[in-house]
Amino acid sequence: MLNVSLPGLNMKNPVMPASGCFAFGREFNQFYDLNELGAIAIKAATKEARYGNPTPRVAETPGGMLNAIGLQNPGVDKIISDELEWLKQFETPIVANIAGSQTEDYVYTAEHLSKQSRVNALELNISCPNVKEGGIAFGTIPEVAAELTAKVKTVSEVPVYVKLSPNVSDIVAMAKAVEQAGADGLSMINTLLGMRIDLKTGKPILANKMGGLSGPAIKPVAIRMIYEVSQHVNIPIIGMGGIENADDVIEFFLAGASAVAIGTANFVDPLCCPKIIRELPKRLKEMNVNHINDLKGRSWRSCQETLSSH
Amino acid sequence: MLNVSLPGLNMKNPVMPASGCFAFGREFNQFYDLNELGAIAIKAATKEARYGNPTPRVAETPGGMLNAIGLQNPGVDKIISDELEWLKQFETPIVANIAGSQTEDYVYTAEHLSKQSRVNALELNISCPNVKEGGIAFGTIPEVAAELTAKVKTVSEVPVYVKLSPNVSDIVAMAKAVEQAGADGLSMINTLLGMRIDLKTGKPILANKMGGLSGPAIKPVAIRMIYEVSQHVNIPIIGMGGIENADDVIEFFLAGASAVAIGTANFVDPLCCPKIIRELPKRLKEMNVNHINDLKGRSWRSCQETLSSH
Amino acid sequence: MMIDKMIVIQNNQIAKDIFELKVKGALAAHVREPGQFVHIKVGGFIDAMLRRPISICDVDKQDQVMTMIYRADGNGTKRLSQYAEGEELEILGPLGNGFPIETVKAGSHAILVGGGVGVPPLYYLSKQLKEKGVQATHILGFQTENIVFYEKEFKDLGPTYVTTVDGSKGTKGFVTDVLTEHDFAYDVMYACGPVPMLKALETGYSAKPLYLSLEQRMGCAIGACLACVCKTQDPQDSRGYRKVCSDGPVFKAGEVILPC
Amino acid sequence: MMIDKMIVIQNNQIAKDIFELKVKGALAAHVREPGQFVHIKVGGFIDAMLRRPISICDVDKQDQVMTMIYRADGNGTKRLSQYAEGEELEILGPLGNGFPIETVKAGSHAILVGGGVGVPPLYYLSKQLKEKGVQATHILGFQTENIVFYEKEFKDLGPTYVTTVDGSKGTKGFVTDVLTEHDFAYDVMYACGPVPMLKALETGYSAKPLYLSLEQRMGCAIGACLACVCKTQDPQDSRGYRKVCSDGPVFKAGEVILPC
Ligand SMILES: Cc1cc2nc3c(=O)[nH]c(=O)nc-3n(C[C@H](O)[C@H](O)[C@H](O)COP(=O)(O)OP(=O)(O)OC[C@H]3O[C@@H](n4cnc5c(N)ncnc54)[C@H](O)[C@@H]3O)c2cc1C
Ligand SMILES: Cc1cc2nc3c(=O)[nH]c(=O)nc-3n(C[C@H](O)[C@H](O)[C@H](O)COP(=O)(O)OP(=O)(O)OC[C@H]3O[C@@H](n4cnc5c(N)ncnc54)[C@H](O)[C@@H]3O)c2cc1C
Ligand SMILES: Cc1cc2nc3c(=O)[nH]c(=O)nc-3n(C[C@H](O)[C@H](O)[C@H](O)COP(=O)(O)O)c2cc1C
Ligand SMILES: Cc1cc2nc3c(=O)[nH]c(=O)nc-3n(C[C@H](O)[C@H](O)[C@H](O)COP(=O)(O)O)c2cc1C
Ligand code: FES
Ligand code: FES
Repeated sequence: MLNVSLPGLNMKNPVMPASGCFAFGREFNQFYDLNELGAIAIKAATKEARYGNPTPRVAETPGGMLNAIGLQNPGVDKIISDELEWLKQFETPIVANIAGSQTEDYVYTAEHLSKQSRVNALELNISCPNVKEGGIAFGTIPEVAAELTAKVKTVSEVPVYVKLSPNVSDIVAMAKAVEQAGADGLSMINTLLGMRIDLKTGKPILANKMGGLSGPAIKPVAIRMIYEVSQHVNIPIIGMGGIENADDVIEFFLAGASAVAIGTANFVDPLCCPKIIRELPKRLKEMNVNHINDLKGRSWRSCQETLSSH
Repeated sequence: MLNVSLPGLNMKNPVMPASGCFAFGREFNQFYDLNELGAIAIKAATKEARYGNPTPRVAETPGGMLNAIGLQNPGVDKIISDELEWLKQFETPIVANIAGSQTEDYVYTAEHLSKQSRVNALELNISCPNVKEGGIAFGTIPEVAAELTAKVKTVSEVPVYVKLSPNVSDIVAMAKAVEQAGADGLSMINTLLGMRIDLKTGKPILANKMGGLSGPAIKPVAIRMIYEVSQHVNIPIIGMGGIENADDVIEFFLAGASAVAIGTANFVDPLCCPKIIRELPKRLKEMNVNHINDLKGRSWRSCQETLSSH
Repeated sequence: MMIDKMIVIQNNQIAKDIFELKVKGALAAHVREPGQFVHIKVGGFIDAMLRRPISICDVDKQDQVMTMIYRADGNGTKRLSQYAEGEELEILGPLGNGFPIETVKAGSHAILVGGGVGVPPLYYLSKQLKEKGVQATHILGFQTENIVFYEKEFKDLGPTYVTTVDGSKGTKGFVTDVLTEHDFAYDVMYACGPVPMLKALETGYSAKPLYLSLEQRMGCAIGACLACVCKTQDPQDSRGYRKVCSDGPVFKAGEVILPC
Repeated sequence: MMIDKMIVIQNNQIAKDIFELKVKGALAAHVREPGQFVHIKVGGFIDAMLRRPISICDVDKQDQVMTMIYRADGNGTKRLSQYAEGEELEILGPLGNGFPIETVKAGSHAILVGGGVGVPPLYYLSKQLKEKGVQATHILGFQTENIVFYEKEFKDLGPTYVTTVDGSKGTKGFVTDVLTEHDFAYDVMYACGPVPMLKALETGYSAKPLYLSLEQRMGCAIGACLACVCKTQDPQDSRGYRKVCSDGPVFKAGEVILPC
């Protein structure tokens, strides 16, 4: 009752850790078998290795946290040789998240990663709020996002998901633009841009000043955007933003998601993903739902349409 | 050490209840003397009376709440005859919040309200997420917001604050556009657009489906936007979004606000405004600050600049 | 109306998920009439931020003790159920306008109809009516046996009929089944419970004075935020709406359009 | 490394805002070396969401009891201070790599330098050194008298110097003043405390082996989120950075650039 099938991703359950919150899985493998997961979204890869931003890189906020890691990663080549190699021992589908400052970087990284047998889909991170140079236009201007998507699609050998930024006036326009440019799916949402100021120093707590807001605080924004976008596109959505338990997963499906990713909650409870996977069938039974797919978009589909699944 | 002076508003302290969370003050006057407040932002006025949205109109979220009141108000004439009349017994400056679906509505309401001796400033609500017809363009397209601001400025006899929506890609562009169009100040932020789905019904909890997210959850977004905007405009900012205590007020000043408004916290604790006003001098003393104005923008001003105020 | 830090003197489960909470403090002495409610702060500011509205079930003004009965269901009420004896609860109240009893004469017959967690405010109402010499008949509807509460307490005050939807206790069916069956002679009816029940009563029993206590999701509970409004049935009404928190929660049948 | 629900058996204030917490559970038996830490869940998921990293101050593996000392300062540690005896605390640990003691020979002399809430991990370190027959001298720096803790406990293990910045107790000044004044002959130095203290030690005492325990704001504390990195001093290092949570928190002086 949990298996879902999205472009490139045959998942035995709809739950994957979100990119950047799980590195490449080694640490969490000390707590549970990664084969339990529906998929894994690995940490963003860039063409070259990056050190990221100075520290402090995280701060707590009411119901959430800010991060400004800044895409630290060993570069695409090392990710292929070290991390994807290590991941070969598992069967879980891999979503490879990629980022860059220029179109060429994305294309290079996408081409190399999509050739790897271990990579089942790409996730274009066009929305990382923590990178200085360029970048912002990719996440906020529909035409720019569409062009990038199209270029990546020409080189990619696997389906391409575009990860949308919530920091935009019109999320539906962004979604439609990348859909038309050939995106196979959407991931949403990335973090909201936020800041905290330390009263002791009078300065921003994060060395990078601004950071990405994640966690339960942003869940209503994520639900709203998925609710809107899922009614306007025909490609599946991997939903994320503040998921903490099985009820949250169900709320994302009701809003219109076809799978979910879990970020911040992994820090609060390293066992949260397998726990949620185990909770889900129980909750579905209580709700008299035969398959989690039956819940997809039920919040906006008319009774007529949903009746068929009862 | 608390008095602040903004266009049209000579406030003995920088704290005002936020529009829509305080009606016209009658209810809170049962708890304390409204003269204790720095100012009062009254509920949005529209040209005609409005009933607003169907209920449920509010829902709780992690660290926040959603509302979709939908600008219910008795219309500008009744507000003038009943509410402003009643408010004459107090000396607290009044910020009259106005909303509308079309430019003409705003202009009409602004003209009438700004003539009232009891109104010290207008606050243009160009960002209410809960109104169906039109409206959205006012809050998200800089040129449209600027044009509206300019039209209202021609008729208004008091300073005009523009209340910005956080649901935009580029908040600085919005702020600069309305500044150039003649705005005397900014209010920020209004609520983030959000949604919750009721697992029992599978449908959005709010009858209006979407609502405005307020409360502590959105504070990092508010701080970030005020931090950015205050460095790019020369008009003062009334800061708001999740303020709960004196430390939060200080954080908003550090970010660049010149006064603050408190919304949701009034529901949690009807006495929160006077409590915060009483807490503030103590906190400033602990921080060795002589006047709250000295904190304004300290998070981004260089040491040089801030040293003068020590 | 005041904000009082009241001391929990009892917080026991009395039926499945149903808790009886007794608190002590000055606020209790201010309760004006049965059917008023309080707005309870159960969480910190971040988690379970909004207060929870709960009806006043009983008041002992002399000892300054107030009783509430609630169902621990969601995030906030579950937390409320964890408060232990001796702990402080921040309570705002008493709020709203309750059941009018001034006009009811001694010797007349009142019918009190409650459904689920709508039953509690009827208890203080019944006690007040008894004091006035009004005879009260109670009809209390529940889903099923294990959530029935206060049957004995109501029986001590007057004739009491219990219904359960599944028939596990009392009459099988709805409160309206008891009303139909017995066809009571009565002078005034008071009701609190789910909207379908209130609608059925409004449809069938509006000939005599009927007072309905409503629920709405609330923000402030003092009349300032306009979260809790209902439209008036009279389209010519000068305001066109009522606030459940400060105009209600009790309205005369016909005054407002019941929410759905 | 595991997640354990440990039982609070003591949580007492031992100096101004300083608490000594003792918890019991299987995790205690897994502590590998002094200087490791745990990541404690103090709040629900909404309020004080992130776990708080706290050093292990002492371990009794037989009784499965672990001691931590912390300052109740911010939102999370203040909540931690409210946990009562018998309550459960969800603790992730033991984490990271602590102070290396394998290579230190019996009879040699170690200097342990602690500042403020950097003092606690030195206690278990000193006990372990003593067991190995290593002589330990403790130099403990505090701001002022009323936050000094564990002076007696350290004295029981070896010579102990206390400094306070305001001179209200022990030597007036910093830990480095004691080091300069006494010019101890020693073989290895271990330190934990504020960065300025660590920097002063790195500058003045790198000739002999010196180990520094660092702090960084953390997300996961298991090495996955990259919140807690420091750059290596060696620009040719293959990774170029270290994670305080899983590579540290203890590093040999010279390995990483100290954060500011
Ligand atoms: C005037 C009035 C009197 C009431 N008296 C009682 C009583 O005596 N006993 C009792 O058990 N219940 C009573 N209720 C209902 C009670 O307020 C809700 O069950 C409770 O607020 C739900 O909170 P939660 O934490 O369980 O749910 P959550 O889902 O966590 O609540 C989230 C938010 O929704 C609101 N909410 C959810 N359900 C309701 C509801 N049915 N009515 C109003 N707000 C709701 C909550 O107040 C909160 O703001 C009364 C409601 C009103 C308006
Ligand atoms: C490896 C390690 C060991 C530590 N050992 C101890 C110890 O034994 N005793 C002790 O009192 N303190 C210790 N600390 C510091 C302790 O973690 C912080 O004081 C504590 O997390 C602050 O939380 P708060 O709730 O008081 O503050 P808040 O301001 O509410 O914290 C908000 C967020 O910032 C983080 N944070 C704030 N200050 C620090 C800091 N100085 N270091 C790391 N994170 C911080 C918190 O963990 C939390 O995520 C240690 C830190 C680390 C990294
Ligand atoms: C510490 C941290 C690092 C992140 N790194 C990435 C990243 O490298 N690539 C990416 O697309 N998203 C990244 N994200 C965003 C998450 O994948 C996710 O979209 C977001 O956090 C919302 O989900 P959550 O509320 O469950 O955390 C990161 C988030 C956090 C908290
Ligand atoms: C119930 C409610 C009603 C509101 N009504 C208005 C309104 O009429 N006009 C307006 O400009 N803002 C309105 N707001 C937005 C607030 O003024 C404020 O900008 C926002 O809530 C953020 O502040 P807070 O987090 O302190 O509540 C409303 C907010 C709430 C919660
Ligand atoms: S709840 Fe705010 S007006 Fe009724
Ligand atoms: S805290 Fe996550 S890597 Fe160290």
